[in-house]
Amino acid sequence: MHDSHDAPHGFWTRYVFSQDHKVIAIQYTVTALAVGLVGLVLSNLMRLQLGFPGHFDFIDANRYYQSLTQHGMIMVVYLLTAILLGGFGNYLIPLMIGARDMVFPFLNMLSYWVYLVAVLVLLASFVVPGGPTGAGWTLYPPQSILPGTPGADWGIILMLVSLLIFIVAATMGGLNYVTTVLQARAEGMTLFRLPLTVWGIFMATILALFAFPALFVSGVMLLFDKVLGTSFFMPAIVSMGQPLAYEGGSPLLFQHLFWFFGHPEVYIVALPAFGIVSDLISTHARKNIFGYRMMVWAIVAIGVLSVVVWAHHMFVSGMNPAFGFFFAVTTLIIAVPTAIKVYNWLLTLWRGDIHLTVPMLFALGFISMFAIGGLTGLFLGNVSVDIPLSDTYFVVAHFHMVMGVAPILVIFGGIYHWFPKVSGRMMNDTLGRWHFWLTFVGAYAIFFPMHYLGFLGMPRRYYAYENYAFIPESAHTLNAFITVAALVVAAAQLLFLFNLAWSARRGRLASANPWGATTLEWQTPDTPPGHGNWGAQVPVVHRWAYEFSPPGQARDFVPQNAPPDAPVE
Amino acid sequence: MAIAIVLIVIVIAALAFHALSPWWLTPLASNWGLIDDTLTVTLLITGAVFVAVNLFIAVAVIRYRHRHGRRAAYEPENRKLEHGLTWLTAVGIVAMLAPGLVVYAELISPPKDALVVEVVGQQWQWAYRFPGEDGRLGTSAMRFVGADNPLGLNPADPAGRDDALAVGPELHLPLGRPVRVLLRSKDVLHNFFVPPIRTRMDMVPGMVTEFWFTPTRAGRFDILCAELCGVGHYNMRGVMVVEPQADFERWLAGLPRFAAARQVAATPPGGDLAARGRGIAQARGCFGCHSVDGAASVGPGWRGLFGHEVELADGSRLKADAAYIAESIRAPAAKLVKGYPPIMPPYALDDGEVAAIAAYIASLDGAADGTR
Amino acid sequence: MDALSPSAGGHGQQHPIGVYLKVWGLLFVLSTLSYLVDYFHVGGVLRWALIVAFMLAKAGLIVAVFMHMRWERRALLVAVLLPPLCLLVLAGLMWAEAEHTRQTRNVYFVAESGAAGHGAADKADGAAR
Amino acid sequence: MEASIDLARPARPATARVAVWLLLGVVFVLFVLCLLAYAMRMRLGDWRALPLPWQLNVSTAMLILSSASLQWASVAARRGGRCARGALFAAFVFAAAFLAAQAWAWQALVAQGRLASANPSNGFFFLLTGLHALHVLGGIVALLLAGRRGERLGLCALYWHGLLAVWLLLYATMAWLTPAIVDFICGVA
Ligand code: HEA
Ligand code: HEA
Ligand code: HEC
Ligand code: CUA
Ligand SMILES: [Cu+2]
Repeated sequence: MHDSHDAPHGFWTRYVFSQDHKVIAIQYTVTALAVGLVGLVLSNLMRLQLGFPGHFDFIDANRYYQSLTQHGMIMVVYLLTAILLGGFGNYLIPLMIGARDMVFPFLNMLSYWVYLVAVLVLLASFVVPGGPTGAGWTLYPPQSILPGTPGADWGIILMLVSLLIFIVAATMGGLNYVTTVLQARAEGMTLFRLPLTVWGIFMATILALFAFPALFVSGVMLLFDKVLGTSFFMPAIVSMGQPLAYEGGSPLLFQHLFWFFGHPEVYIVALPAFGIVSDLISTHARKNIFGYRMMVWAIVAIGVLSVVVWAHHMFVSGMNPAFGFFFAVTTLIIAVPTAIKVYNWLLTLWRGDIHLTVPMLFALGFISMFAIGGLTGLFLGNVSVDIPLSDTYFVVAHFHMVMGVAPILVIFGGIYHWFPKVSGRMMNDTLGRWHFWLTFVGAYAIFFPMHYLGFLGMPRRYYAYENYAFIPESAHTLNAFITVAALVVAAAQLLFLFNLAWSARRGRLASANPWGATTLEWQTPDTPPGHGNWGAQVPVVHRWAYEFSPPGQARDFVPQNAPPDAPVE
Repeated sequence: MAIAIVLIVIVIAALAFHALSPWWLTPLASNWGLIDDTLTVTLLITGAVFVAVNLFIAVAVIRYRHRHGRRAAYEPENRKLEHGLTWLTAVGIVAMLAPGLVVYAELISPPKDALVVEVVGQQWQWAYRFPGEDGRLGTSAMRFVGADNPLGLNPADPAGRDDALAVGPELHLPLGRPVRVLLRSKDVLHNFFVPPIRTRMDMVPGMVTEFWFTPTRAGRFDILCAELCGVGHYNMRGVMVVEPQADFERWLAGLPRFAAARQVAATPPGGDLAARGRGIAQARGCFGCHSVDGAASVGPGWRGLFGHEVELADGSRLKADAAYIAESIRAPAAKLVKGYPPIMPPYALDDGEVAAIAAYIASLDGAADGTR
Repeated sequence: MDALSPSAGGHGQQHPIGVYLKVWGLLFVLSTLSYLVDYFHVGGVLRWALIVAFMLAKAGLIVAVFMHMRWERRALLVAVLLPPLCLLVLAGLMWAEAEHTRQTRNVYFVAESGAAGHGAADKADGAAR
Repeated sequence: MEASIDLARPARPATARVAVWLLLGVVFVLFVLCLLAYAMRMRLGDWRALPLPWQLNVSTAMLILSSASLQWASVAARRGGRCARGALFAAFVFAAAFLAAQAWAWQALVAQGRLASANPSNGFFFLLTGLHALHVLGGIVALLLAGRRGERLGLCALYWHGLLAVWLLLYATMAWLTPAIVDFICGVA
């Protein structure tokens, strides 16, 4: 909205209130990782209680449920959504499509600061009387706004307000990303030459724009119910022996609205990861991505279908039972485009020239994690199999494999991959490998056994499992094992943090294109790219993003902007 | 290279874990073997894909890892292959989905002759209701809930007068007879979950949900609440006792009927004060957090409280007299008991009610009455 | 050079069969959806609105893909047209859901106390069923 | 894109138009979702139609006038005409009058004791009008920032027309939608 947008000079305009998409991306990433760290600590608090019940008396039932809720919400919304769209999206979209910046830089900056406010409001809920809400990240009413749930007064209000603010931020960012992709592509950059990273983020952003309003509506209505005493979601209730003044509302309405947002949300975090991992695999296997068009259509199909599967989270919610058929069918249909993506990643590896760099390790780890997590999704999508498994640790295992770990691995892989471009330095390889192995193997150790606790019937969201006859002693031992693994994995993240901090100052200097990648962001005149990204001339694109190892070329890659008549020597 | 080995090890470890793990579905206790079969079909298909995907990565890494002079093939797409894989996946999906849907169709159509039982949830306890001789359950509404009518039955509905009420954790069911379970909640979402019977459903305030099954094995089974319902969620326990028809009928016959129970509970104040206190505590949901057998649950147990010393969170001690109990009820946050969170909501009870509860708590001492 | 072809190499104009398959799959889904309109006994204006919408979507897909309309437009079309369509699905389902909830209330609950608001608790005519 | 780094160029008008259309799409989805919830909630038995305060007619007229003035202002500004300033001013005044009339309607309802909690239809009234008023308020801020350049006013006008359409939809729903109509549409007898 500003008229002039010259290269800024002062410290404040350059590093704090910057309108440069690269700076904003870093701000988003750092903030998201910082709250992510809070989420990680909370998960370990939960694990301590679950693995060694009663040994840590500062984790009482209240704190447990508060940790659970904040852990889930932070990870899904404030970490993953923010880092993938606000961080990776912001950094990569303009660079990858050959633009000088987002089309609305000021809006972009605003988006970050509003996001920061959302984070601060969220964190503020930790210090208000009663603490943060402990209603579970799904915030189901009536429970979320009634006594008997921790944080039912201040906590829930701040939670909802923070979400509403977050949605405003996400919408500002989203409008920007979509418009930028549509309007600011460099000459020759057709939609079907976009790198899959951009496709993934683009589709995820469209989904976000149309799914977040559902959360907004349910959030505002829930606030009304809490603060003004309306009965949108609240039927007549006797709470703790007290009859309340509510009447006639339907808790199921909230669940429908929530999941109408919630399911697309899980793909909002999955699609960018799909895109990024495609680029990592192709680049580090030195081979073009297999079936590019199929990959694009799969992204579009997943995006579209993901809006009509939401009630698979509600198979045992008491909704109209006839819906089960519809949603089971649509849910399993989604597996087909997803499967196509997995096949194409695998086939990209085949007959490749696989460099087992750190980003590639994370990408391979992602495929393995995502496959198992997606496959367990098929149990849950198949109505009748979901019924015994719903709300057990099987579900917890499913979504951690597919969402908790898989996209996180991609984020790590992406950071190792793009760090040289962002900072001009390489990250330390040895530390990176240790980080990968501990995280990957550790995550298997944490979440694979959880499936079996789920088969056994152990319900999720339980503070303690004492004196249940059907739970054998061995299950408690297993829980202790899982806790130890979780602590180790959490500690391993310190390697990553150290590596980040150390490499940013001391890392080996990177060349402009250390991985030999084809996409535009590696072809900038400066590393890190300067203000305006491209120096005097924006690039002109001549080919798709995956021209690796073409026959008859000396080098094993051709950048997208290399002129066709002058092959790179 | 290491990644290939690790992936192979993971596959082997996963298969070994599956084969050797002592953790698996609880032994089936209902007619829903079909669900287990569908699960097995799904497990076989997905298991095969899991193994295939990981081994494929391993093989690809071993065969095509970078070596000096290697160059990748250039292969943008291969229609036949993509075509074939898509179909293969579709076949796999149909193989899982088809049986699943067939089973589901059965799951949602209860047999006509099923025994009807209503389960009522409230934070954090269970109650049950069986139809009386007329075979019909009476209607209900939350506005009828009171000390003498904990389930909120409609006093004017003749169908409800003979309904048998079981307020408390225990539910008995006859062996081998289909049961249609109607679910209702007084406050928040709950979920009636007995792992060995496989099927279950949420309990939603403001509506009635249902599911059905036939118990096929006698015994005592844990009833769990599997929908987050507040701090006491993990402690919302019940017991389902499956027994031969005759035993069940004996148990059922011993249950109070709605109309009669109302008469008894409506003893006017000035009758047995402690009994009135118990009724109030029941209706107000105190037992969700306070046990009366001395065990600690969400809140401190009530047995052995009255007249004894209580240690407060700030380290001070005091003697629990009627005034303390009154304060604990009306302003629970004023004096916190050590080791408990400040979660108890304040209750605006009148003096008579508070006195009744105090009398009831006092009566718990010394096991004089043997409540519960 | 053909701007639509992803690679610089001489792949010409052919669209990979995969796209056709994909679209074929979508068409199949749309047909299923129209079928479901009947299955859920959606009726009245909504029924025809939905059926026509699905029909149009199918026709659009066929024109766009099998008749080689420009690829880029199509991608956008899909992205822009489908959300409203999904909202329609949501609308239909929500209505069915409200109906379901209301049914259970009518069968098992005493009618709400009506216009008088709460408090007037004793308008309990069991005849509500 | 020649020699100088042309970052100074503001987003092209076409680009900004795409963004405004997208924004309107999001706003539309938001309100349609509200109306879906409205229709579903209406079904649940305890619904009593809220007699809409007559002030809404005033506010509707104001919004229409505001929208028209803004359109006029944008066209005039693009042509370089002089009446742009007056029309712009009128648009502001009418928009403010719209908000005032909405507030008046609220006040009238509150005075009658028809609070949000009295019935879900009241709750929805406050929810829908409130959310819509927030959007108008946002528009006013944008208009303040837009200055008097033609293409920017054009964007604001587009947004205004969108909000007007949304308002008419909301008003029509609140005034005329009954369970019977939805039943008819959905064919449930
Ligand atoms: C990134 C996030 C993400 C992703 C991608 C998915 C993907 C899928 N999810 Fe998951 N899911 C969550 C995040 C995610 N989910 C979360 C957070 C929850 C819990 C929320 C809560 O309650 O707190 C959840 C819960 C959840 C439920 C509800 C369970 C319950 O509460 O009872 C269901 C039920 O249908 C489900 C299904 C699926 C399915 C079918 C997929 C599919 O898209 C998966 C498709 C992938 C594959 C199938 C694997 C790859 C394919 C192959 C290797 C090809 C071979 C395959 C065959 C031959 C079949 N998920
Ligand atoms: C992205 C999402 C995400 C992630 C990463 C995690 C990570 C972890 N989660 Fe989380 N979890 C959820 C999303 C996630 N979770 C959700 C949505 C719920 C449901 C909440 C609810 O029911 O309401 C849940 C619930 C949940 C439970 C269920 C509790 C219950 O039902 O009672 C448990 C129990 O063990 C658990 C454990 C863990 C552990 C041990 C980790 C980790 O420790 C795993 C190992 C660690 C990593 C793989 C690295 C992660 C890295 C980061 C987070 C980046 C941090 C930043 C830097 C390093 C700078 N989680
Ligand atoms: C949400 C759970 C909850 C409910 C419901 C609840 N309480 Fe409590 N109660 C607690 C907790 C936790 C404590 C201990 C902390 C404190 O003192 O506030 C407690 C403490 C008490 C004490 C003091 C006990 C002692 O050992 O010193 C009394 C008396 C009491 N409650 C009575 C009641 C009565 C009567 C009701 C119902 C009308 C009730 N409670 C309902 C959780 C609950
Ligand atoms: Cu009741 Cu959980
Ligand atoms: Cu889902």
